[in-house]
Amino acid sequence: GAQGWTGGDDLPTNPLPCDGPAPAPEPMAYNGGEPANPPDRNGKPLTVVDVPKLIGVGYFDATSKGMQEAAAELGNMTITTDAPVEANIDDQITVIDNYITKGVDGILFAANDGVAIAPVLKKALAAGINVVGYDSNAEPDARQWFVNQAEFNGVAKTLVDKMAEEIGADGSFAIVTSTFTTPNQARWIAEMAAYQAACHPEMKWLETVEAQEDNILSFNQANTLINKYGDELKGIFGMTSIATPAAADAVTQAGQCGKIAVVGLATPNAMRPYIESDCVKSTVLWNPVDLGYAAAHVLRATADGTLKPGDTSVKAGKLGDLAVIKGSEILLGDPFVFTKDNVNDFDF
Amino acid sequence: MAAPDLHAAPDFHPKRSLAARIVSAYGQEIVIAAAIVALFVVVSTINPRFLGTNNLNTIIAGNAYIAVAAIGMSMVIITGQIDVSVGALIGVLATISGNLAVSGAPVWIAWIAPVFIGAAISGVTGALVAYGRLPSIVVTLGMLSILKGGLVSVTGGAWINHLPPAFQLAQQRWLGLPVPIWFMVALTLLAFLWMRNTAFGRSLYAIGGNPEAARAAGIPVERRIVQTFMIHGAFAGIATMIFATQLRVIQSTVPPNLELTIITASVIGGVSILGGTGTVIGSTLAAILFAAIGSAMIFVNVSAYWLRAVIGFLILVTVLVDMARRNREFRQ
Amino acid sequence: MTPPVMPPVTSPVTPLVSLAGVSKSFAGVRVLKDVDFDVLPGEVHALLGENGAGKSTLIKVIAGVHAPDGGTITIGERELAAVTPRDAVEGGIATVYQELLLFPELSVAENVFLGHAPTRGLGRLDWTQMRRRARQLLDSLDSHDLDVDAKVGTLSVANRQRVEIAKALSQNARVLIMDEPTAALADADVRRLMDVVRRLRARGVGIVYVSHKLPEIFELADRVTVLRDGALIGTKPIAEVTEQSLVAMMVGREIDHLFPKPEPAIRETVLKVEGLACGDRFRDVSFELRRGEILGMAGLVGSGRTEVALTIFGITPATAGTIELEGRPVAITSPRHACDLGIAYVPEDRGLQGLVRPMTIAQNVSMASLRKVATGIFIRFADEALRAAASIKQLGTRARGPDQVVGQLSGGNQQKVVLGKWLETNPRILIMDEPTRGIDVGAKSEIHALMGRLAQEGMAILMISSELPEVLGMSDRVLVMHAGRLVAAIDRADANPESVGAAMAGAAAQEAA
Amino acid sequence: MTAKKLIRHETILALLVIVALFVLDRQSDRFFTVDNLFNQGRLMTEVGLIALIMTFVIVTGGIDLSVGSIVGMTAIVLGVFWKNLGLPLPLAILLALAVGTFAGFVNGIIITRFRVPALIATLGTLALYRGIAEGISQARSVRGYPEWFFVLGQGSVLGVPTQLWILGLVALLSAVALAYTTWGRTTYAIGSNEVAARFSGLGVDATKIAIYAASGFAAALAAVIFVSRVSTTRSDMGTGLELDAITAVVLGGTSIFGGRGTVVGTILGLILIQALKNGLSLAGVKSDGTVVLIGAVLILTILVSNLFHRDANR
Ligand SMILES: Nc1ncnc2c1ncn2[C@@H]1O[C@H](COP(=O)(O)OP(=O)(O)OP(=O)(O)O)[C@@H](O)[C@H]1O
Ligand SMILES: Nc1ncnc2c1ncn2[C@@H]1O[C@H](COP(=O)(O)OP(=O)(O)OP(=O)(O)O)[C@@H](O)[C@H]1O
Ligand SMILES: [Mg+2]
Ligand SMILES: [Mg+2]
Repeated sequence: GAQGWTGGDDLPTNPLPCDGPAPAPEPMAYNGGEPANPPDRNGKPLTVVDVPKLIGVGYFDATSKGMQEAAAELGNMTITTDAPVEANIDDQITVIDNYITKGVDGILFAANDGVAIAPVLKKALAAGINVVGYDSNAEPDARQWFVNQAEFNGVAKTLVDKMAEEIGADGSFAIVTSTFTTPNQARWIAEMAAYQAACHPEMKWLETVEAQEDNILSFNQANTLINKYGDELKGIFGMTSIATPAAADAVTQAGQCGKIAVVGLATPNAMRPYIESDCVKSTVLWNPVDLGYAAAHVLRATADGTLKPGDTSVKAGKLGDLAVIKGSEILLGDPFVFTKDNVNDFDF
Repeated sequence: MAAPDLHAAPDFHPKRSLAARIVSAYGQEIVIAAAIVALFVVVSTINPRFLGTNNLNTIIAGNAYIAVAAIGMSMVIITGQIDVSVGALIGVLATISGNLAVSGAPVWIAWIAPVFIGAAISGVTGALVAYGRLPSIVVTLGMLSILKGGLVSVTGGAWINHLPPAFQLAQQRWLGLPVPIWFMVALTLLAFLWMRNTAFGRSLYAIGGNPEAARAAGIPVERRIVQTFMIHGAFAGIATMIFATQLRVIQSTVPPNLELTIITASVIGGVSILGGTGTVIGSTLAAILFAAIGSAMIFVNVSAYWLRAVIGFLILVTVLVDMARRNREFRQ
Repeated sequence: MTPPVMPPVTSPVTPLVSLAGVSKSFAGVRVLKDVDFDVLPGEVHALLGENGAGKSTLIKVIAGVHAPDGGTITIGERELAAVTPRDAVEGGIATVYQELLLFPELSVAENVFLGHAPTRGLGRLDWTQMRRRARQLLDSLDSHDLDVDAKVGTLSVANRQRVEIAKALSQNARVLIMDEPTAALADADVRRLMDVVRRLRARGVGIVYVSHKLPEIFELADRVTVLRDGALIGTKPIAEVTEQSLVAMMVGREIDHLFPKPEPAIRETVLKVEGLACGDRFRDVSFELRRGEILGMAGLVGSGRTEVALTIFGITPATAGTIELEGRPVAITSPRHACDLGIAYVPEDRGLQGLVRPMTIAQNVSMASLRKVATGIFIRFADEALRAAASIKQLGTRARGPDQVVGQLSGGNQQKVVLGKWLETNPRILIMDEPTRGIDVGAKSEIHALMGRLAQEGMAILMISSELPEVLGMSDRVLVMHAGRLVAAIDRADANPESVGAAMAGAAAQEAA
Repeated sequence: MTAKKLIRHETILALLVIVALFVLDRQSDRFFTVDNLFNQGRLMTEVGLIALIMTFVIVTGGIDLSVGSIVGMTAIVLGVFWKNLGLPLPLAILLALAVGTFAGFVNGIIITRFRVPALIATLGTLALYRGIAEGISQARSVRGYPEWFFVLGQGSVLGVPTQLWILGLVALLSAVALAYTTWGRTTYAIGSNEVAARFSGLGVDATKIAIYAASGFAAALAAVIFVSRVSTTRSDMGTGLELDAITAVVLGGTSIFGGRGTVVGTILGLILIQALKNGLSLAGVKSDGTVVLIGAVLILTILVSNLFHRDANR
């Protein structure tokens, strides 16, 4: 197993302080793109396509649900969700391209690869289409705004702090992720490494393993980690909604509940059995329904012209005012921690 | 005319010992079993934990569904066909099974239903192949699209949870052994004996080896092909029974690359892609070998980035060793 | 020997199988026209005709491989419009097909019993009994050397033929159909087979026997039926025909001599082989081949003749020894290399090694000499078709034209296409392995005449043959192989059935220059 | 003659393409525009290049499952040679093409020298080449290519997308090579009866090695174009491309058993699939529906075509 983490991208990490609130983000000038000669869309009905990484997974089903909620609320917006059936950069580009040809007013996207998707998004901007991202960003100048569910360093801090809380300041842990190249997962892991080194230096990072988007493979990989490290292994991070429940199941079936902690990113629906059985104390995620809801509102505001470059916040319906950070990103909020107490309040 | 001596022809086929016959008939199985043993010996000297009971369980029970699906796939390949849609089929069947279980149907219905539905779906595939005279790769490429797209359309990827505990067949143990291992061993042996010792089983080899000759020998080739696909579908259903009950949640999607894993297990296990040879013991051993290699790489700390390259390399080595053996046998 | 139990003879005897007015077309071409045919218990009924006359097709109609377009077939009491293979098996019909329908990956024993294997309870196969009975059947054919556990794919053509025969015998059939069963067999095997056929006849089995070898017919048959171009010419008791009249019925004209050998004009040596060996298949093979000469190579099945040819042709490279071409030593590494050196090889297994059956005659004929019909890499299609048409004419191939797919031709005509392919390369050395296997009398004499002509024009021909009359009739010299060694070289003058036969059997070698 | 059968499959397919284009045109006025058609050409170039050479591979009776992995490996090689080793980009491109060709050559060697069936050999290299891509990349993507490089994947020449010229050229060359040259004839002969082809003195092994090398080259070329089109390099590029290419080839009427098939058929197959993907989307059908429809079209087309020229045997 690879010791530590060298993968992901070469972007700099930015660990949050170990204690206390995050420093106020430095204000930055708008760095997003602009559609070329968009027609006046203020208050007009909008046809919007939502292109997540793929369809047929619970997470993007939830974001799409939030968008429909927002669309119903706003009344003058129709949103269609369409994406490839596999998370594949090429197919996603093809889907977006088709909608540019078809002619839409707005595109919402969650990028499989932020750079690969940029050319086609730029093409959309050039066609006068409003482009807003969520969940997984593209190059800033290829879209107008990006709705950031939670900052990478924030998620990393929450995860590592939760793990430290459960396994102690000197516990050893391992990670099960989908693939090393999945952009968001790679960023989170990089930030976790930086934060752990800075704030929990005694903790020991044993290994990171890939398990694709495959729940049985995730289960087997988690088992292999348990078998390999024996008592040394105190905690497992799951980086996806597939890896985390599978790791929890491995721990349960190995009779290690309470001895090996599982902390991870996952939807409440996927984790409900494990939280209810007390094998997993908490799982971290934002509310994807809210994420979709916010993205739809941001797109509407952008099309209406109520959200302009330079603005510092945007109104997002029931979510209230959301802050603009890093020039062209809108922050949904802090990551949400699901526990036994609240897990049944959510259905996604 | 002087009648030449009748017994003068050189004896090119001397009687061989039983051992030699076994090596010749089961060479591939032996190569793979040897590879497994070698792997276990080497890895466990580096890291003795590799041989722990739990890890053996993880390797074998955790991948038993692949071995079980590979049994049916081997039969299909032995008759000279292939099925690239089996991964999608298992995804669909798992979703059906899970939904039945949460709908309150008795768990045994949730277990058994995939077996029948799998047989029915594969039967359609088989009928298109046998009576529609379509190459199986064409039909199953099409089926792959249809099943995968259909599954996404219908479920949208909703997780299935709140599965009744009694449904979790794969998590149970009988006599201390995980249920998937029982399934794998029993089905492999049964299928092996059936393929070897019944006229039906042998007819599959005959069809794969020379369909024209099989037809002339009075074997109902078309019917057999449909039946083989149905049996394969049933095995996919049994694999689903293990696959879907391994965890307490079911992900209603198509497991990535599952068809490739299953086909690889079959063909590396010695089932000739040209049809007509191979046994399901080989495919089961191969499924275990690949699982063991994946696990071993973690135990010996191979860089995770190079893991797949090492696995690919080991697959090629196994293939080349076997080919060298085979080329020696059929020297012409 | 106990007297065979014969069914009460009623007059006339009810046929085991009878066909009335059977027709069959392939792609609009009628290959059987209103044929009547029957088989009586306890007779050998020979089916004769030129290549492409429709013999195999008729057989396949009886065996249920092809469904006829018209007519009826009566098996025992059942009258059918079309037979399925099942019907045939259940009706007690066993068939030895011309193209050997075997399963290469299965063992000899399994091949013999496939479809009707002995079983124990629960439908389990009885392997022990299967192997034992296979052993017995092969022993009855005197094939003691054949391992019942060997994979059929590893056997030589002749051994496969034996397996196919054993398979038919294993069914305890009431009707046994044999389509050129002796084509790949050497004399000794032929004799054994004929004994078996006689024994079966005595048991009351009806036998349909197809062969191009007329002596066999006269030795065995009770009645003969002749087909020509798919039409029934006639059915006669053997006593009423002579070799002459049979040939006339088959070809519609008289053929004077079977081995028309013109005076040879033997010139300088082109090929010199010294101490050639290939693994344990053959060793110490030395001989010379001269321009204008037809060098015959005789030997028992498995004596290694084909292996020698394969080595000279570059398929299985030599492990020892030298080959000299026109005085220059060469190491032949591939068939392509051999072609470039002017060596041509007409292989013994026509279907597998000789032809690309789904391709057209033109494409097959040009295959070994593509460069001649191409400008650079571009094929001149018109030229290719013209050359193929010329080849068809030269060899008298019976075909619709250069565009016809080779797989649709009858065996003899396929052989002519292979020959045509090699003649297109203008080879210096032509190796022919069983050149007339499965070829009718007319075509055979045409091919022999052609060989004579080619030799006269200066080609050097190495002819491997298991037919002693052919070897004796055509060769200027005869080489004899036994158990992987060259045991004799006999001049034409000294070659006779006794001398060659003795050498084949491994008798003390007769050294000659 | 088989030519007649082939012409019939391609005629059926061509008719189907025309019907599909006509129906899809009725669904959306944006479908049959020059812009859209060129754009579709752009999108199908990578799979098209691979499918064209895959036609040769399948006609010989083989298959190449490793092409998707070769795309990933050569894309990474291109990126790493340029960025990490600092080689000039044109040189890195050439090296990537060389590596792809070599990868195909290795397939060819395994298949001919060691007599491993193509499916098994390329199943192995499918894992190996993807693994090498992952190993070399260390999960990093390479980006920041110079602007001129994007001409290949995003620009146009004389108003036509750059890569469409390349695709057209390769299509023309391969169509001519398969139909009219001695190489093509050798390819068919190998697919119909390899032993007889060998016994006829044809360079069977050399031809097969050349075809697999060409397949690797096509995959590498597709990778370069792909990188230029999406302006980044990832080790998972080209995953699953092999099945798309094979689908186009078999839809085009090439027999999976070898010996039969044409490049024209493959081109028609490619066009039909791309037209369906695009046209159905414009007509409001979502991806999952499109996937289902393409599967059904594949089965039905081959079924109908089979009904028209079923052999009269039996
Ligand atoms: N499957 C087929 N498709 C088309 N034509 C065929 C087919 N099988 C046989 N034919 C044609 O039918 C005719 C009769 O062939 P058949 O094989 O019955 O001849 P035969 O008498 O057995 O000849 P031979 O002595 O050479 O074996 C030939 O002209 C042949 O070309
Ligand atoms: N070492 C061996 N092991 C098994 N089989 C062998 C071996 N050597 C030769 N044979 C088989 O015996 C056959 C004998 O060789 P070969 O064909 O050269 O003999 P031949 O004299 O030409 O006989 P035929 O009449 O069969 O052509 C080979 O074709 C091969 O199938
Ligand atoms: Mg015949
Ligand atoms: Mg021979």
